[in-house]
Amino acid sequence: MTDIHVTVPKEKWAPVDRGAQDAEFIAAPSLTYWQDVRQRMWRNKPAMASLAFIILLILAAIFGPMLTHHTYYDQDLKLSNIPPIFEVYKAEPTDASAQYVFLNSGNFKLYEVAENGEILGLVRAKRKDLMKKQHIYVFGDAEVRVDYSQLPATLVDGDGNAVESIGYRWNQTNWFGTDSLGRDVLVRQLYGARISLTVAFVAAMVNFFIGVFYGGIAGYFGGNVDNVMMRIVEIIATIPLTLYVILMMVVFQSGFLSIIIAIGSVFWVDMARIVRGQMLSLKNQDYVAAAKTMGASTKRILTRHLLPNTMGPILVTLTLLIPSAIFIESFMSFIGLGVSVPMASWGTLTAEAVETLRAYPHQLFFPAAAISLTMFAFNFLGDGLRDALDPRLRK
Amino acid sequence: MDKQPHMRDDEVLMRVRDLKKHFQVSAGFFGQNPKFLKAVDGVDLDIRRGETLGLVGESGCGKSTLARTLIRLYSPTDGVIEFNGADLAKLKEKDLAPHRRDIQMIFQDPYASLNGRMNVRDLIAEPLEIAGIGNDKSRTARVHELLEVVGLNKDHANRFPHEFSGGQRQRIGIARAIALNPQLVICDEAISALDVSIQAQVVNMLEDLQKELGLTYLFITHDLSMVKHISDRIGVMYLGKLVEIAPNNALYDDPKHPYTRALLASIPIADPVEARKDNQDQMQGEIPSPIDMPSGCRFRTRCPLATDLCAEQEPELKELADNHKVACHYAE
Amino acid sequence: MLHYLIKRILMMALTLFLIITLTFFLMHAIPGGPFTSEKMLAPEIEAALNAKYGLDKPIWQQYLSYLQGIITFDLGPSFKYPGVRVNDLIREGLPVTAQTGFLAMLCVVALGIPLGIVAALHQNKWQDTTIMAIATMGVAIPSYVLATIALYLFALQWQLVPTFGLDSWQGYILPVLALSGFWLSFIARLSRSSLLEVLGQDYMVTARAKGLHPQTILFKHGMRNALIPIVTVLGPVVANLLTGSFVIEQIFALPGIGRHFVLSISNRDYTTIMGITIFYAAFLMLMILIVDLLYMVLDPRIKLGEKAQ
Amino acid sequence: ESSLVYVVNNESDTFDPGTTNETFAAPIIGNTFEGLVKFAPDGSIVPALAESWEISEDGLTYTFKLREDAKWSDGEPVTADDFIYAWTRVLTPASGAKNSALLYHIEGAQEFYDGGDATPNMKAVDEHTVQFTLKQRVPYMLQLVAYSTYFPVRQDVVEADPEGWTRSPDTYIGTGPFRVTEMNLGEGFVFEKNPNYYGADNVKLDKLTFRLIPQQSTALAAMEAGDVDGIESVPASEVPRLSVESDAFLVIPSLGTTYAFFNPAASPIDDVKVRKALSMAIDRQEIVEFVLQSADVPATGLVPYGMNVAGEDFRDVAEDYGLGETAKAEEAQKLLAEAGYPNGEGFPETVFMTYASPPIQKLLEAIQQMWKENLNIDVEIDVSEWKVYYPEVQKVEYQIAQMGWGADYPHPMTFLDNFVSTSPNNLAKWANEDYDAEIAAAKAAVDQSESLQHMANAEAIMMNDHVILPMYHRNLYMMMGTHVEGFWRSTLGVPYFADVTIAE
Amino acid sequence: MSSAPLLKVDNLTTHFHTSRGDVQAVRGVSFDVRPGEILGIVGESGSGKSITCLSILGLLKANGEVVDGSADFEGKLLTGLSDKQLRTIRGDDIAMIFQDPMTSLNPTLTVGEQLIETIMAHKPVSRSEARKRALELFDLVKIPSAASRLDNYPHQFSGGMRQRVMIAMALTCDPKLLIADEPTTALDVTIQRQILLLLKDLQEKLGMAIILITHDLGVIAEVADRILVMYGGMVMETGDVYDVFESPQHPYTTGLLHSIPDVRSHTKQRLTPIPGSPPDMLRPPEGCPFAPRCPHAIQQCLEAMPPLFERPNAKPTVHEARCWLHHEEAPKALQSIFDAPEVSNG
Ligand SMILES: Nc1ncnc2c1ncn2[C@@H]1O[C@H](COP(=O)(O)OP(=O)(O)OP(=O)(O)O)[C@@H](O)[C@H]1O
Ligand SMILES: Nc1ncnc2c1ncn2[C@@H]1O[C@H](COP(=O)(O)OP(=O)(O)OP(=O)(O)O)[C@@H](O)[C@H]1O
Ligand SMILES: [Mg+2]
Ligand SMILES: [Mg+2]
Repeated sequence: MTDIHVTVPKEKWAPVDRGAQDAEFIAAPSLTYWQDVRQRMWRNKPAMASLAFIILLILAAIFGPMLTHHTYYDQDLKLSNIPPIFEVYKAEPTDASAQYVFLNSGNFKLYEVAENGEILGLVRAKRKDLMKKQHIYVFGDAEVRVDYSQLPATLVDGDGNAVESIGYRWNQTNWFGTDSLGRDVLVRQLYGARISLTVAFVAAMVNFFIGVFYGGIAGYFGGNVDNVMMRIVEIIATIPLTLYVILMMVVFQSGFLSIIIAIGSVFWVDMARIVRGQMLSLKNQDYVAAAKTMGASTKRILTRHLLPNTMGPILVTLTLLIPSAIFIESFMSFIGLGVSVPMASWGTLTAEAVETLRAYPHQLFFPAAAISLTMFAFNFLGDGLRDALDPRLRK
Repeated sequence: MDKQPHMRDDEVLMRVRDLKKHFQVSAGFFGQNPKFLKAVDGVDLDIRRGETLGLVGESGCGKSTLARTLIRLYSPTDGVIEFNGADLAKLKEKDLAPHRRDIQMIFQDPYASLNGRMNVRDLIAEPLEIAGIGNDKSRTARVHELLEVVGLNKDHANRFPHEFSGGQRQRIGIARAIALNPQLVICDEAISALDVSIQAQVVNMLEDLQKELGLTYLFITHDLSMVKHISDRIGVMYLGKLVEIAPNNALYDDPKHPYTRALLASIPIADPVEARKDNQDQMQGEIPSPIDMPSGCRFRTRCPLATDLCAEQEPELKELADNHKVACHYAE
Repeated sequence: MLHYLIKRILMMALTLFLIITLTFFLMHAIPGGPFTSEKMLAPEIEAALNAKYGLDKPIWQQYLSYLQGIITFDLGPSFKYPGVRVNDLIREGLPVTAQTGFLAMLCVVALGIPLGIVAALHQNKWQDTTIMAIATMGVAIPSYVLATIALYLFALQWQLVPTFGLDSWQGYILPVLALSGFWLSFIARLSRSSLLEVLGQDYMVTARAKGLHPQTILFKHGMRNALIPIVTVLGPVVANLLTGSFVIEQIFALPGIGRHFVLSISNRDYTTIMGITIFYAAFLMLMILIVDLLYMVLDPRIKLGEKAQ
Repeated sequence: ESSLVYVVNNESDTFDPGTTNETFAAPIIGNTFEGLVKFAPDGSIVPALAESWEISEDGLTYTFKLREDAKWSDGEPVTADDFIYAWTRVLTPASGAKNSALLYHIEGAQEFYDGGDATPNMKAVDEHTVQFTLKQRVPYMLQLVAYSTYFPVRQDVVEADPEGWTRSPDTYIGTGPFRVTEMNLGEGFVFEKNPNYYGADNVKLDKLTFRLIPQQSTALAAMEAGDVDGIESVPASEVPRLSVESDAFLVIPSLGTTYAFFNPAASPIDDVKVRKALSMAIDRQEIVEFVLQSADVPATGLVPYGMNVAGEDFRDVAEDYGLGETAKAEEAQKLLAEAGYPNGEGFPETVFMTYASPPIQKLLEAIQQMWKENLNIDVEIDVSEWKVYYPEVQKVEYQIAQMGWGADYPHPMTFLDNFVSTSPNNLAKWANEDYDAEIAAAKAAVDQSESLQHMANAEAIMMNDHVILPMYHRNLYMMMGTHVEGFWRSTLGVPYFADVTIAE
Repeated sequence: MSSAPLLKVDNLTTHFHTSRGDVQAVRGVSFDVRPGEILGIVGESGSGKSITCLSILGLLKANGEVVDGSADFEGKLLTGLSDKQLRTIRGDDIAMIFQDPMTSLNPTLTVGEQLIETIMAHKPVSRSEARKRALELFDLVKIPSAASRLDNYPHQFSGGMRQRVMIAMALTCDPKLLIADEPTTALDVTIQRQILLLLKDLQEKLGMAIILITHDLGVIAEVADRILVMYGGMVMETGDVYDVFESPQHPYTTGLLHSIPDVRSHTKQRLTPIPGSPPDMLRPPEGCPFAPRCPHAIQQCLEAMPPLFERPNAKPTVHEARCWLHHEEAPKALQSIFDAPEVSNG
């Protein structure tokens, strides 16, 4: 703080030159709320990273399959159920003609691989010794036996000594391994992303545009409007989904559009209820009254005043309903309303892989991981959006 | 400074007749013994075009409720609100829309009346947007103008209500209400949260606007100095009813209702020496509640002049002098 | 209030009637019948079966006689299980389903809300991050995957719990966990987000200024105001959990009604479809009514049954 | 006290031996009821409640002598009238019996069912003698009599509650080695040894529990965790592992064939060459080894292995109709070219319909790919829910439709009968007079090997017309703890516990 | 008056972190409050009055932070206490009346409940006793038919009534220090007077000290002992209420006093506000915050922050003003503006 006894230079006692003073600072440009939201969104790193992830995922889903020679339908039955990582053994000890193999513990089949982990082919057993519990394979002069008399099974040579392992290798032929028909899991998953992401998108849109507005209108108007609208929601929520879906299956052609229609027609009731609940309590706020006195239309009051203030629950619900939609799609596909095989979605991949969880866990891991990662991304995005939309939550 | 004569014509902008707003306050779960709180209980009022009508009264006497009923935030229990040839009291929500922009209100609770999700620019631009005036850019310019008018600066446009002090919020509300140059502005304690210098600034601004655009104000306040300064006429409310209404000077010089007198006697004076000199008596007696109204005259429980007549008969609002109406049996 | 309640209950009855009607005709509109089995029946046998269950009558007649039964709370005989009445089916299955459902509900409420609170109070700290990460997984991984993995690990690998059934208290752990997983995560996230909204309000500052106990501030002032979206979700969830889940009952071999619900549709067991739908609908509507009444308790400004002012 | 817990995966609708037609009821009925005769583990017919029987020269009249000590589980004696009551009931439409048709072989039975005034030719000769007469010779009649539809039921309990009697241990009175002590819908059954069973002395098991676990993987986990003694089935994906790892793992040959119908009236497969080409172009060996990963058997015909007639396995007599276990791509291509689609060009849109079942879908995906690779044609797979699918198949509104059949009795006729022009199970609506004639001849033939030859001819007529696309013959894969001895399961899938002992 | 101060605020500095930068809401405010004293705070709207009080009690919003300075209450350093420790002081020793009564009351609890819980949080009384006390308090703040009104919700109250609820809530525990942030703005003059008398009464009887924030100079004149004039997050002038009203030593204070309309004048005069607008606290001016609007500003004012100059007077209360014109070197012509008080008020 300035000292009281500071000396003030003479010239400073001159009156202020008002003209010069008016050279005011330049105010930051005025932003509308949405511009401001966008700015804040930009600064939210996890949200932006998530957005980048989702965009990347979409790009991968669109272009990824073009970059490989695998297709989602090409099968190689001999090379089915191969994991993405396996332990490679040197089948023939002599280095010159070294041959490498790995044992698929899910189906007790032996595959020949290159040293780097490229899959070369299935090896047929020379003979099976059921008494000693051994499968015997021959490589040139060398013999390799799969010994399952004690579990887990081991690879031994003709003399019963353990075969030398050169450690784990990543599957170079199929990065994510293969499925039960020997198809590339990665490519199938990329194709699956197309369906599941579209379903997610549709579900989000439906929730947002039908659920939010339906609930918003019911809650805002209240009274009989609310009463009737909510009873309709109850009807939709209680008539068994399977019945609709079967009926749709009969009425429409099975296919992607039907799924979208099915999801669109029923998948917004939770959202509607949540939004309505929020509306009921928010509509009594003074700022709504203020907007009314300005002559704001109902639409405006809903979209500009009430909904932004409900964004928290809306976004949480929106993001959390996405995986449900992905799995409902797989259920619908199961009973026949959906994309036809061999096309698959993340949901159907997951459902299928659960059956083989113990034998081939990789088949579950990848689709589950994809869904989880996408969910994380959506959640970060949702949280980021929520924070950006709520000026009070600024740090 | 006197208003220009043509503004003083007696054209009535809003005619209020026997307006009532009763709230149901207690009712058992099964709806038995409903009780009503008579917040506004039969108000007759003419608001003339271009005037400033001050409205004062005890806290809780129904001023805000009256204001909210006038702009139909509450639907009236009974009565007539004639405005621009329509009876607002009877109109349906959708038929009200065209009248909305002509009546604006500055709310008593500034923070609650500002949507926390909107920044100041959007808040103030909203009425313009609703009325479809200008484009984004011109509206922003107008917002800046308005901000300056109420003593804020452009830079505040990007901020959100929670970042402001109480008085600053109030100013946002004011800027929003006058943005459209409405015919009638209802100011519900619009300036009470402002410091005196800004108050002066805002009041000058309101007067200028009135002069330029012929606005009409209904000015609700507890600040008796300010209301005297700004108003042409002043109404005094007590427990849901208008008890006295008169031109400002007439009211201050010759208050006829005992409640008005008590009010005027309580004005705090911004001078410690004088303020502590007058040890005026407080008003005595029990403050009645709007749920169980006293019979007859509502003020009789606290009135020094009260007689049996007051308990039996409710005085009517009668014109005693030119433009000076009082509801008291003993006023002359 | 009473007026509103009566009106609501009448509305409920009407809704239920609509649900019954719609479901009835929808169910008959879809292909297949209860006797479409793997082996073709001789035509005269199928006809005899249809006659036995009245399926040979015109549909509206079936509908009317079904309604007649409903009025006396008789849901009719199961087509799939001869000798079993749908009322019995529900009565026998319900206790199992309701038990696990109730425990799952407890989990959702007693874990979901507190986790959400902890996360909100430590916004962006490690507690928040961890809880939200788990909650995200909880919704991203469907219950059948969760249940299958849990069964494999806890019951088979580590043998901590039995592989099936509810014969011991340990048996409840996995089903309840799998049953509550999604909603627990949902509620945790929702609680966090609503509470965050409330924490920024002025009255929370007032409550602190009054020197109230932090718990009082949190629950009485904070949670109370954050509860509306939570009860909105919880109402239907109660109805859902207490009417069971096909997947969970299937995986953990529980004799509940959740399985009947799904199977009855694929079996076209008409009376069971109707019975369980009605049961569920009535339950759901009751829960929603309770939620609506709770709204009014939680927020006195909410007045249902009155037009907006 | 020795006890055993066995896991079943499906719950039957009803356990009424007379009315049910479900295989899921078999474990319960098979251990609580016995009929006049029963199967031995080797598949032969041995006496049960009947100690002996006679078949008339013309092979039409069967007379069974009941054993003296044949008792119901509540101690009441089993009489000849019980049988007559049971059969009459099955032939009464109001009973809701689904397998009534199995009794139609009895003279007058079908007419009785249809409501004429005929009476079926069956009677109680005396308290211990039952007799019926057939309208025509049925070579496998005794095998039918071993089937539950022919089991006796107790008139008093059934009449007291015609449907509900199967729902309570008190009224569920049987004639088999066990009787029910607990019934829990959706959960399972508990049995105890039936002291009134004629062979009660040989029954070692005191308590038997059937636990319903719908999820195969849960059942397997329960088995591996040692919570149960046996499980009815294992998940398909675990078969390769269990078959090498587990001693408890059992493969039970089952008399079932999985195949698809070609609709001979639908283009483009109305051309037998196309049908044959399609059938030849699939690699059944690979399907079994890599898709099913099981010990199932590639099928080139309709009737599965293990159907012995006159001491010979039907399949040994029948041919493979040009179909191989591996794909014959070149031949198939040639056929397709002959049919007008060289290299698959111009092959019209074809839909392969199937029902919702993940393993079947997988199978069809593999076949779809084989056709694509070997014939360069695209076939679309259309999945729908079973109850939607089945009526469509019944209406023959399909091109190719997935189906399968499991034997009701261990005789080729259970398969072949489905393709006669009048059979309701002839879902291709394929009609061939020669075929019908061969079947009739096979039934009428007194000499079993002659009958076998007729049946083989019949299969050849049908298969050479490629009405079906045979895929594989199935096995049952189950587990039973190594401590359980004397357990056996019939080729019809019924598990028998009467002879089981538990080793320490 | 030389007793030890009850509250001593020293160089209190509070910033709000926002996406646009830090808002310097309070910039080095120092003052003290002695027991039984009423300190009136007036000042520009947005000058940091409320934030100063919230900072003292540790009640800032998430984005606010006390970056410097201290508040010392009865020897306890409030600014260093944890929330838990502050809890025992809040409501009990120091109570606060908030400026915005609508949003400060919980909309979902009855006003009675909010009052009762406050009583019960600090006093070992039963619920019914607390309710009785609540009724008394309602009577005290002149809310009619208190008994039935306790069960109303805030939205059923008028603005003034809510404000009185806030007052009642603050008075539950007879605090040693009452911070009243514009407690009577929504009250009509008769009730305002009664409330002020009530406060004064409590001050006299219990020795309660009050910090009274208000824009109503009349209120200050009526009850305050000392006055603090704030502008731009700083204290501009402080002194005995008589001194300040009689001879304001800061151009801002003078401006304020000039802005009030005269209730006695019969002719309508245009009000004389202080021209210009208050500084933006994101980028407060380097020099005197009031300088841009000050009619007497000199070059120095724009460039350097003036210190608080003490005005020599006979009273024990110091009278200080933050204005360069009080500098000893200032030209007499400039200094003379403070000499003749020409305030014309009621
Ligand atoms: N949460 C916040 N974020 C950013 N700035 C804030 C925040 N809260 C207050 N401010 C700013 O701090 C400054 C001081 O505010 P404060 O509320 O103390 O003013 P005040 O003196 O009480 O004014 P009034 O008389 O209008 O109530 C204001 O300029 C305001 O804009
Ligand atoms: N929504 C409501 N429900 C019930 N009572 C209400 C409602 N709103 C206001 N009241 C009651 O109506 C009466 C008048 O309130 P109003 O807000 O109009 O008073 P006011 O004159 O504006 O007072 P103040 O000057 O304190 O703002 C009060 O007694 C109040 O409690
Ligand atoms: Mg008011
Ligand atoms: Mg303030």
